[in-house]
Amino acid sequence: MDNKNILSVRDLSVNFRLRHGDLPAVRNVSFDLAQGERLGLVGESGAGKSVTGFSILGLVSKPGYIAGGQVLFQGVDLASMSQEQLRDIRGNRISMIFQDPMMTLNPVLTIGTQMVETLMAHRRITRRDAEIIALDKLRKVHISSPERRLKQYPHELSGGMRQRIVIAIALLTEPALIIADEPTTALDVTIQAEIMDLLLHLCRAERMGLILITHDLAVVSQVTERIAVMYAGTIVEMGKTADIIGYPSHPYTRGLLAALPQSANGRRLNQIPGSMPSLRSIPSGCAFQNRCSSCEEVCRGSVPILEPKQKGCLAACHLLD
Amino acid sequence: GCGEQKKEEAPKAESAVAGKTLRLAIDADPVSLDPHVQLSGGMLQYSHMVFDPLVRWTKDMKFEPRLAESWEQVDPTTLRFHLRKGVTFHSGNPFTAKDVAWTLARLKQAIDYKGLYEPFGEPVIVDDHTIDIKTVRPYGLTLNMCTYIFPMDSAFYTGTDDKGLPKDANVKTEYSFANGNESGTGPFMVTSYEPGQKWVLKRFPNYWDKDTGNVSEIVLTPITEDATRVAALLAGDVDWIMPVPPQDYARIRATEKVKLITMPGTRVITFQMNVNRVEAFKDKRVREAFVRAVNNVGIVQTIMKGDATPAFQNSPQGYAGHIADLAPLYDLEKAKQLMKDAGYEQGFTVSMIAPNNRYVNDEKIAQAVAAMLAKINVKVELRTMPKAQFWDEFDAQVADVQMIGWHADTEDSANYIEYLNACPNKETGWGQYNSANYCNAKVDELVLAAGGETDMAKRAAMLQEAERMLYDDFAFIPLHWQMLSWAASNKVANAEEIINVMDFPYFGDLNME
Amino acid sequence: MQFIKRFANSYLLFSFLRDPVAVTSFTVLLILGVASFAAPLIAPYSPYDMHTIELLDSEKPPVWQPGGDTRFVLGTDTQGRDMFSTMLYGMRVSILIGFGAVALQAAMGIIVGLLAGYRGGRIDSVLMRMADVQLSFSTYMVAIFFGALFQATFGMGAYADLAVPMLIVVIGFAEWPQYARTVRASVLAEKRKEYVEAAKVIGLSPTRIMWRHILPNTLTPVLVISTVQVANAIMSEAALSFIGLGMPVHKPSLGSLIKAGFDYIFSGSWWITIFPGIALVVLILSINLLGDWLRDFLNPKLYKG
Amino acid sequence: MRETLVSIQNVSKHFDISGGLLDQLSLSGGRLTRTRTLVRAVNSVSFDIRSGETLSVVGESGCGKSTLGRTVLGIYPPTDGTIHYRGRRIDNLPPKGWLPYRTRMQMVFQDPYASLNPRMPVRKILEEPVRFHNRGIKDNEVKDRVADVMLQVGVDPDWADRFPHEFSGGQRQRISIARALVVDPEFIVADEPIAALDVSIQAQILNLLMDAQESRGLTYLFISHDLSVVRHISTRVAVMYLGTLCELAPVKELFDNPRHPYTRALLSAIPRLGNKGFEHVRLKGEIPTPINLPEGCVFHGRCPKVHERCIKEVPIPVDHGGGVFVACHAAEEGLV
Amino acid sequence: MFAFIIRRISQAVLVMLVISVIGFAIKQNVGDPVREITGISVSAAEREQLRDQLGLNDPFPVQWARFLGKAVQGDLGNSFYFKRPALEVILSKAPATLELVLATSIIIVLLSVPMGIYAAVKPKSWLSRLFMGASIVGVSIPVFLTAILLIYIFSVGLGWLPSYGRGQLVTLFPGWDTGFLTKDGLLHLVMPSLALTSIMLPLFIRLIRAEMKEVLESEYIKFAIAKGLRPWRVLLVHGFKNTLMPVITVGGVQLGTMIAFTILTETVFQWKGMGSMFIEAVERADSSLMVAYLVFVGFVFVTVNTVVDLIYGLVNPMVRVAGRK
Ligand SMILES: Nc1ncnc2c1ncn2[C@@H]1O[C@H](COP(=O)(O)OP(=O)(O)OP(=O)(O)O)[C@@H](O)[C@H]1O
Ligand SMILES: Nc1ncnc2c1ncn2[C@@H]1O[C@H](COP(=O)(O)OP(=O)(O)OP(=O)(O)O)[C@@H](O)[C@H]1O
Ligand SMILES: [Mg+2]
Ligand SMILES: [Mg+2]
Repeated sequence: MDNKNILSVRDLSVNFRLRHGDLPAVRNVSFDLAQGERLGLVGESGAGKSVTGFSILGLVSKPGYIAGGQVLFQGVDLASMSQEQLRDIRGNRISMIFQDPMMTLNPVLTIGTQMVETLMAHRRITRRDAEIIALDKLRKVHISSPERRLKQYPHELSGGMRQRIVIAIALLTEPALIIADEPTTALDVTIQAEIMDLLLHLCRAERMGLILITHDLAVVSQVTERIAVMYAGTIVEMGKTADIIGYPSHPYTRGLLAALPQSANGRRLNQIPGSMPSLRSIPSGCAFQNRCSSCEEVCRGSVPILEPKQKGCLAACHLLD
Repeated sequence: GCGEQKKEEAPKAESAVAGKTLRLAIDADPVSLDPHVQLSGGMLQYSHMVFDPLVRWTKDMKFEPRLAESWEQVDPTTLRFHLRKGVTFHSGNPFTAKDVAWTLARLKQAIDYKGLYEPFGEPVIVDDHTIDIKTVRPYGLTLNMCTYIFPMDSAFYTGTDDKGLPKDANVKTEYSFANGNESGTGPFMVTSYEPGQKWVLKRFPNYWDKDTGNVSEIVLTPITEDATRVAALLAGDVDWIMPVPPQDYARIRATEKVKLITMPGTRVITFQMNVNRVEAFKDKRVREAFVRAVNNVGIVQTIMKGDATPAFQNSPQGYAGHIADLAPLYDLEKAKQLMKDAGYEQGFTVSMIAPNNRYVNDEKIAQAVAAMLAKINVKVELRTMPKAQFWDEFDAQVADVQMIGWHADTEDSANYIEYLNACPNKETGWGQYNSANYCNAKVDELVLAAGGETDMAKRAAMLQEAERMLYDDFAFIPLHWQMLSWAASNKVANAEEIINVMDFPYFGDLNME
Repeated sequence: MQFIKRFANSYLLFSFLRDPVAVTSFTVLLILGVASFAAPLIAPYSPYDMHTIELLDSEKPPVWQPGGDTRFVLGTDTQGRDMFSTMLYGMRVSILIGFGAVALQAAMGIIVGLLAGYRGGRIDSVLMRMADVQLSFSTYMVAIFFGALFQATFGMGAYADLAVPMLIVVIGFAEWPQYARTVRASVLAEKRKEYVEAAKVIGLSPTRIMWRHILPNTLTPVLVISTVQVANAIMSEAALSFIGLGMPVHKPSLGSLIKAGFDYIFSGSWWITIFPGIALVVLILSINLLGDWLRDFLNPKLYKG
Repeated sequence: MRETLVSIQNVSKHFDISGGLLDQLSLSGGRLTRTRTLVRAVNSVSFDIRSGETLSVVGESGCGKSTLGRTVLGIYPPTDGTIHYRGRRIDNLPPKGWLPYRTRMQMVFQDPYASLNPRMPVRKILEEPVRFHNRGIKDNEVKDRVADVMLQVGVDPDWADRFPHEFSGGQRQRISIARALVVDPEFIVADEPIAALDVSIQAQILNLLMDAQESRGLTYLFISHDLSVVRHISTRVAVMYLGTLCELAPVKELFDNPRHPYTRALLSAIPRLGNKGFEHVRLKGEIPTPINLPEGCVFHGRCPKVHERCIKEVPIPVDHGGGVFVACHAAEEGLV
Repeated sequence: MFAFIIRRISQAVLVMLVISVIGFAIKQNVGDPVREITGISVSAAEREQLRDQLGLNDPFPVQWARFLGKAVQGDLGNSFYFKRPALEVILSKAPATLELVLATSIIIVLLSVPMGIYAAVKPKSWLSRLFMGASIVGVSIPVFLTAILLIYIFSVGLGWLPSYGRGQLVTLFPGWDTGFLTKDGLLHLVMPSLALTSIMLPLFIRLIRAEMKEVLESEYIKFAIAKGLRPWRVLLVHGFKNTLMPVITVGGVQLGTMIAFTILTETVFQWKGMGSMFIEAVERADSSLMVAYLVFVGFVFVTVNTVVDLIYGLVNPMVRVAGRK
């Protein structure tokens, strides 16, 4: 494969072991990420975006397990690593940013502690030096009077500030890749704009890869270079941002874009009927078949695979050729 | 802070050097160091350890000289005592007749004793070691009462303490000098005490009686819980326990390293049938039926495990009023017949109260009696309660049938009848515990007369007659005399010799291996 | 009918049947409960019937021991009462008190918790201060207080007859704050939910919203703590009886049976205390196990007050 | 112009969160002082809602949108100001007096999971308001009415006996709307009714709301922070900041020509499909809490156009013509 | 802070007022102390006189007012039995109870923390199941039964451990004799503290497990793992520190329960602390001591809970800044 790719996810499947059997949350997901590239992962709630993001670092929580596939990071397969080995990667080569900054920071530890411990887990470094690095990163994310912040507790800060601190923590070890799982959904638009702006600039400046997980197509389109659209556990379409936004090919992507209220003129919005099937009862064949207006026999028969369609996009649909 | 840690000498380590330690567990410890603060078994046990009486009872209810070497009846109201010479108090003061007079005067002031010493007049000091004890009228129990005269160190107890309070004050509920300090002539001195927790008594080195026991130290621990007390003995944590719960007699008897000593006691357990509350009790046949329905021999055998003496009268054996040949009364058929005759074939309902922590197995006995009365169709509403609440209820006579146990402070038959069976009389105080309201003038007369009688044989005859009257009249439901019991480890050599029917073992005489 | 169907198909039943511990403890509990309430039918003797009690039968060991009597399978106590019968009756008293006390606790706690949580403000602070004060005394303290008080006010006379209701009141009273706090906490959580607002917008009265809408949603934690509380109540009763403030010996509960036998444990008559002891432990254990399962199943985040 | 349905005048809503008397007391400088802590959630807001229109309220989290909506519906009594419904004053009515208005004014909530009572089957949820407001109504009538509404919102009436947890989020929101519609209201406060829903479902619910408005002639007070949605469905838009009204304008006017500096910042921050990067108006500082409201214009601490007057003087909404009201000194002085 | 202190003080005062009233009501009824301090043959008149002297014949409110008046000056009355001020008696018994509670608490802390954490981290392992099973059996056995069984097995049966009392004591400083410093004292401590532990430990294991489980599911734990921290740091620093708060709160409330359980434990083991003193005082109708004990325990309870709340504030930064809600 292309050696420029720092991350290659190959046929990744993640299941949740539940009382009534396994629940396939992510099915055969594959994508690549080049050095410094920004990829957006979009889709509805429950589409498997977060699980995909978490499984890269082996973080899927308890009943979940990686049922198959590889996660090649700089050529090594993370999916087959032990937790102990993964610890060297986590927070070091790959950092994560979570959705809710209220919940991500430990309420009983100071910001300083939570930053320093990350550095000390990965570098042979004194506390003093770790603090100096921490201060530097806090400045990078435009936190005012960073010295004071180190001694503060999370609840003493506003939501936007907290999320910037989470980003600062992610930057501490100068990772090659940041996975951001809905980093702004809990925040207001004005703050969202700030945070996204910050992330974008940092990634550009430090040549860090970014996987941005969100359900907001607009946000993704402003930040990332490529977009992967997920539906019911699989990627249904992937391609350059401008292509996906401008010329969506998969019916789901098209429907999604059409459903967005974009102007004051159209009264009725284009709606996709029904809702995403529960993972327990994904229909055989194309998962989107029941909501697709142009569903045909072939869609019920076999699962469409993700393959290049017109305009260089990859799409998983039987009806496009 | 705790910078300077003063290590208290460990009792065990010390005793190994100095001699024998007796670890003693009692159900309740003495309430004070002042022997006059309360008249109770515990205080008398204490008094015999720390003080010496003028005379004391022997095991077979004879008088044994202690601080009085000898005595003679000078006239019907005067008893002359020749006191032992060379005796010193724990304080070092010499013991003289003055101390006896002082002690007697104090006894006459003490709430618990003033009644008992009411017949006593001013004593006359003849010389340092001779004293005449006077009574205001001829009195048959003068010597009995002298067993309660434990001479106290008059010099030691005179004056005021550092709080400015008189040292001789006899105070029941608060601090007093005498409550916290002692100076007696007895075999042991109190070296430390924490009420309810632990007492340490050391041998008094100048004790006058040289050829006696070898115990050099007593560590007394109160253990209220019966089972725990027994367990402590069995586990070897203590050497001597008293009392022993009857249910554990068998086990202790069966255990190698410990021994059980029992002795028929003098505390009689009875039920009183209140004639004022239940009309039927005025009918002698009903009373008889009740008495006959109760299988007190059975109770002794089962609940008391045979370790009690079935009673048909108040006075135990050895007491003047005791009648040796009274027949057992239990006869269920006859009882039923009597009920029928009295017109109560269908029975009736009575209320009954009993304490649940005062006498041995009190609650179970009451239950058993209730069950027995059920057989003659008497429905018993039984309530049992802790002794703290019992006495008020008893005095208020809240129930038709009430349990009471009695031990004569004077070790004499008259005392039982005076308190339990005499016609209630507020002025004389007689019949204070007669919740049956039973009243038989003849009995009262006999007992009153016996009080002034100094001829012991005549006196006994009068008391026996009174007892027989009560027996014939079915005045109360007699149950049994409680067994006294002690248990000791085999380290204790002469346990049998030091115990007595009054339940104050003479630990001064104890020998240990 | 539909309810039964719903229940039969429910996940509750399904997961219950799949958990052997739950099934076993439920069965045991059911047997104990039925046996004790059918005691007059099952028990060979009645410990309340003085006529049948023979003192001479006392302290008979269980049948399999030397000296055992076939009439008394588990032996007799010091009064000659059949242990088996006495235990059945005793268990009935224990269960009655346990459930009665919890019913009382729950009723008081729910009313107070609901009022405090829903009304808030002054009522809330007054009620919760009361609960704080009440909690400052532990159950045993309260029970000792009231036990002594009851004994004293009603005199011992009525005591034996009143002992059961008294213990129910005492134990019930001692623990209502547990419920009040739990209910209040969940009311506070529920109150903020939008369905309550929806009910307000409909125009329903506060009382109706409280009882019809909020209350049913607070019952899950109530159910969960109830199992623990029943076990605790039975245990409290036993402890009270053990220190002499509970059931009188002639109307025994398991606790007073244990107490009555305690003095005999070293003398070899172990069955007088051990059998009721086992019965008590099995009873409490099965309730606790069942409660554990229920908690795991319902898994409500028990609101901390 | 259409008639005014709801008229809100100088409405303020303050919450006293100082707790009991004890919590209000504090020792300062050796003296006992009593301080009350007020959350000034809504401060002197005035506007009219006209019959048949959709008036949207936008603003950032905590700016008092929901509080305003609830105050209008009488869930919170206003601290100050008056509310009229069809010319009748309603804010001071006793609970009984509110009853007739309960069928006219209804509400749809944000969280489809919390807005339905989990212990009630859908039938009960929908029937309760009907029965409550129509004493003695016949059973079939209730059933029919509920079935009608269910059909209208697109939920199969056969499912009425199910409990809320058996439905998906979108369906629950439909049921929630059905509950509002079942009493046949004319005015609905929709408090972020789509914020918790997925994009594809959002469109369904928005369509449903718009259809219902059309067929029943409803008036909406639509609360949202999603500006693109607001732009899509509103007739007029009110922008709030820290409990005060910044700007009120017809939707087109507001989006094409925002006048208040805050409105501008807000609009510039909306993510737009296909834009590269962010060119939003950066605001300095953080949103103050409504507990310590700044003096003067509440926005002055963050405003790029701030000048002296803003710090001292509270701006009042000024008519800029064309139905545009702006509360800003700078806009008033033509500096924007 | 100010409100917190005032509230606590007023709560303490209220608690103690209530206790004193109830205590007094019982005192009136628990029995006649005069009976207990006089011999049985003392005449009724003498007794009445003594009762007058002790003020026991005054009406309830008078007695109560007198009690309050003195209590304000720190005088809780005089124990009839000990013939000393009740407070003094209680203080002299307090070390025994405190040592028992302390030993128990130490065992509980040492065991419940690792066991609770383990059971939360590995809920399915057999060891966790064992812990949880044992703990549920533990709470199901009444403390007095446990105590009896312990004595039966270890003292009477095996003879390994002393059956009663505190054993050999060493004076730590005047007023405090400790059993912690001698082998004998420690041996005596084993069974009573085990009995007490058996009922309290399960509670804490379950609490810690439940809290820990909840915390482990939180986002910040996930974040801590994602930062690549070592597992022990994630568990102890990030997980347990957050678990600590509810545990501390419950711990404070449980102290009341523990004190109540000491009554039973001390009675069975004849541990001469406040608990057995109280039971004995009830038996002896030593009413002043009873009331004093109840008031004292109420005071201890309120104090401990206040301290717990203060500690809570130290651990939980949110409380520290905001002041208690
Ligand atoms: N711990 C878990 N146990 C069981 N199922 C889980 C668990 N976590 C996730 N799932 C399932 O995996 C599926 C995908 O979840 P995921 O969190 O990846 O969705 P998402 O696309 O991130 O959605 P959202 O936008 O809501 O975050 C969901 O259907 C969910 O039910
Ligand atoms: N019942 C209440 N008691 C105290 N404060 C309240 C209450 N309700 C709301 N507030 C406060 O009032 C302010 C405005 O709240 P409101 O819910 O109206 O904001 P909002 O604009 O709806 O925010 P969001 O977008 O988050 O829903 C907030 O600071 C909130 O904390
Ligand atoms: Mg997600
Ligand atoms: Mg809101």
